[in-house]
Amino acid sequence: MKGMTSIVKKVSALISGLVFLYGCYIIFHGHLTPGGGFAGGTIIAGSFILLIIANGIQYFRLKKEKEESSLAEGAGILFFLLFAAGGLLLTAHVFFRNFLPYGTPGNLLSAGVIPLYNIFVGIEVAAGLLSIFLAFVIYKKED
Amino acid sequence: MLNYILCFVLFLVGLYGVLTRKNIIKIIIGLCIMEYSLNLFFIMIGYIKGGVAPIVDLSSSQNVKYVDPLPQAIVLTAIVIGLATTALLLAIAIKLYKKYKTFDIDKINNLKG
Amino acid sequence: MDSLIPLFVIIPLGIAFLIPLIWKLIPSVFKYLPATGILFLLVLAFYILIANGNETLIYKVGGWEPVKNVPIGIHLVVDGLAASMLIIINLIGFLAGIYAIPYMKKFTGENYFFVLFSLMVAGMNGVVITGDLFNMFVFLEISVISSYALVAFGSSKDELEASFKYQVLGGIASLLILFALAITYWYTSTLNMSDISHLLKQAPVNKVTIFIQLFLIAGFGLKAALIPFHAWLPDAHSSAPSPISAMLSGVLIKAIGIYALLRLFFNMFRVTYEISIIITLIGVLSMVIGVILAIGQWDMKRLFAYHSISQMGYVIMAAGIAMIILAKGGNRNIAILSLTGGLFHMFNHSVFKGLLFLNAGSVEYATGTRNLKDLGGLSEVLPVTSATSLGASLSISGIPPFNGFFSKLIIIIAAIEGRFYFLALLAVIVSIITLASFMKVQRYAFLDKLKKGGSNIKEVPFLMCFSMIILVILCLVMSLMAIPGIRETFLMPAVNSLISLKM
Amino acid sequence: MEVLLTMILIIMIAGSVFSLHAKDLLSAIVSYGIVGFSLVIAFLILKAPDLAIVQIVVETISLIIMISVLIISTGEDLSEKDMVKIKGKSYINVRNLYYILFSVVAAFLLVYFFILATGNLNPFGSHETRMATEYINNGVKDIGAINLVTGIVFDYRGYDTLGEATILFTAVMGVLAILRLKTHKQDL
Repeated sequence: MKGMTSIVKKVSALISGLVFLYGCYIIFHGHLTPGGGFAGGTIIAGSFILLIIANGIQYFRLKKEKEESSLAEGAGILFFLLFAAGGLLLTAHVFFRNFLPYGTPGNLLSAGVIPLYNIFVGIEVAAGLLSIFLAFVIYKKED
Repeated sequence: MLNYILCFVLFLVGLYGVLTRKNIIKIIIGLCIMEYSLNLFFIMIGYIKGGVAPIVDLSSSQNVKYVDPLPQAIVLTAIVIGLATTALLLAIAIKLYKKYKTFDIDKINNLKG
Repeated sequence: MDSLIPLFVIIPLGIAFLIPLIWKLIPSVFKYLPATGILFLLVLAFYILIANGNETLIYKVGGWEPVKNVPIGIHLVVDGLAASMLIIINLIGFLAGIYAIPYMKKFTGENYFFVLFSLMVAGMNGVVITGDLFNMFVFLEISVISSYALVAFGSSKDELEASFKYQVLGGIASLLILFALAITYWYTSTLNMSDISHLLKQAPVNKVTIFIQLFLIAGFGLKAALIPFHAWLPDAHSSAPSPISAMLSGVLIKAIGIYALLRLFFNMFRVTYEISIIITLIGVLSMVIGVILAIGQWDMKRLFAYHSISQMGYVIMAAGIAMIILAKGGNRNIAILSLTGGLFHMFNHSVFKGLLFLNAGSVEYATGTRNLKDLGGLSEVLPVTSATSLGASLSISGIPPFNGFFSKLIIIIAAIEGRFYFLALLAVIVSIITLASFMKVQRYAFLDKLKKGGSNIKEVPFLMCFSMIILVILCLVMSLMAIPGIRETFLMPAVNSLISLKM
Repeated sequence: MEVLLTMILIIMIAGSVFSLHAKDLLSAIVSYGIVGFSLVIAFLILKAPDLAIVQIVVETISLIIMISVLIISTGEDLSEKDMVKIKGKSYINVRNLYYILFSVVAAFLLVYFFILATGNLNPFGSHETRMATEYINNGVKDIGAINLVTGIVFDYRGYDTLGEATILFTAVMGVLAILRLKTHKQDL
């Protein structure tokens, strides 16, 4: 199959921006509305996958992307672990302590460290699923 | 009680698929169906009749009955475990297809004993 | 001392997440990272066992205190059994980690190997120290998923097929365990093990607990490759890279198979007569059929894999005998003696089976083949490997100075005292067959005359010899654990956490 | 509401049976999609919006990955020979009949044991929480998060979620390790 028609390419370019934005919304409002790090991360990965499917593989120089995405994934989860262990080292000597102030429940900056966990897990899930998809796609293209 | 039985039957259909199908992709599908039935089983256990989704809205009156949130946290983990095992199984399936040029498990029986 | 417990999981995970970021910067140094981290954990585990052998440490993750004595957070529980399991896991992990550094030079993608290796150790540590049911399942999944990828690391024809079969059966086992977990939550609507054991102690033994226990036996039996579910073990253990098959056979089937079975069936459920009969039956079957299947094998690692099944049969039979005596309310210290023999044999087995697989790995590294038929006379060319393999073969077949003899002796004595004469006889017969089959390995691989062109085989690198020598020394040193004086500090805390010695 | 759930379960069972017996792999994967997406509806009925979002996206990505595996292979299913060609006339493959007969009997037996065991557990919809009462009563006060499930996932049982993120990390490392192109250094 030569590749998608230009209509699909144009429409997917527009939509994937929206999907990416929606994923970020889900991550940042993880502690207020349903969803959270995992759901938002998958949605962001979905937006990148949509772009790659629509525009074909040679559109991106994908060999390098795969290394970066697994790099980003390692970084995402490393910060998640550091913050979790931070509770152990810094304040209350207890693993997974919620040491930031809670703020008033209901508005965006509340629930202490949970929004940060959401963001780190979101980065990790998005980069991880992207690496898996790239590994499958590149493997097929190479030989 | 009927819902629990049907969920267990779905689990058995998945197990049947894994044990009797010859095609690797169908074995993977059978395994995923077993994952899904267990996720549903866990949530059905935590459901309370007349309960509301576990999102606390502060404006409401106090005596609102919530569905049990613990199984939902557990199934969130179980879904991602299912995705992880499926991705690994499919990676092995691709490599097996590259080496044996077939998805049929009988023809792949290279190891003896 | 309490706040050190999470380190058992934080350090290996931290190393695993760090390697993908730094492996390009320090291409040769990152390989030593997992081994040093696990060495530190080994020292920590040793210190915990010595410092407070018999009392249990409870660590509340997140600092959530129980509300109206219903525990709400996840509790990490380290008692005697968990501490000795931690020592075994980190010991074999450290030695396999060192062994893997030169061994993995002929593979590409070494950074992936060491990431998955430290994740497997983190998973096993997590399973052993957790006190929460679903948390045990999550860490069990981490160690199992990384072992699937590690078995298929060489991606040759055999390894991919073995890994696929291993993953499908392992997946079914995990789902059976999750199903048993769901019904436990349905029955007790809590996940904390000590909380569940309080509830189950009060309630009479009814159909639900039997149903849950049957599914748990099926699930963990598949993980520990006991007889009705052993199909995947010979393929997976023989085609994995050698340091990984040493970890799989030495520690993985124990930490997530046997340990979980013992922990749940002794601490969580009440010991019932029917379940203990089933467990003893499975143990005896594995012991006998495992060794019979092993006789006809010519591939070294496949032969060792079948022997793992039969040695695990010893441990499960000893635990089953202890459960029967407890269920029938018989003499308590026979049950304690039998369980002591079982646990002692489990610890010994991980040491000498790990050594056997490392030997097979170095034979394969030096000569390129594992088939006994075309090996021969390696003792002149590979002095260290043949010496350590002789030590390991003697200890697995239970020859006095080595540790295998003492643990099998305790099991047989306990069986005789408990009036299970037939089981004791079977144990002796199986031990003799094991001795015969390992003499075959020694004769064909090491003692025969050297094959042509064998003179240019050179000894394996230093790091591999180093870990093999340490393991053979341990095979001798651990037999001291049978002496009453030393036994109290090393072996009895483990038994005490399953059957309390004081009553 | 309960009847709606029973209907969805029947659809899922039908979808899974068809997907296991489908002739070619693409229709097998598509009917596997039926099971996944009707699970999303079941989650919504059972008041679990978090899971519905995660499930619908995870299902889409696993379908994409499965079809990417399919594009490599020929796609038609080459194993299921239900009809055996003997001298031109086709008979039902007898071996398959034994399979189906045996599995139906085993299924009845297991379902019977399941009903026997879980008969007197509390029925559907009347679950009394023990560990979770604390989460519901003062979850917002303890953590400050309105979404209790996110509160549990990241604070009460945050250690689980650390394991969870590690599992995804392991799977990614495993896939990258298995699908690497050169596996052995040739210089040895």
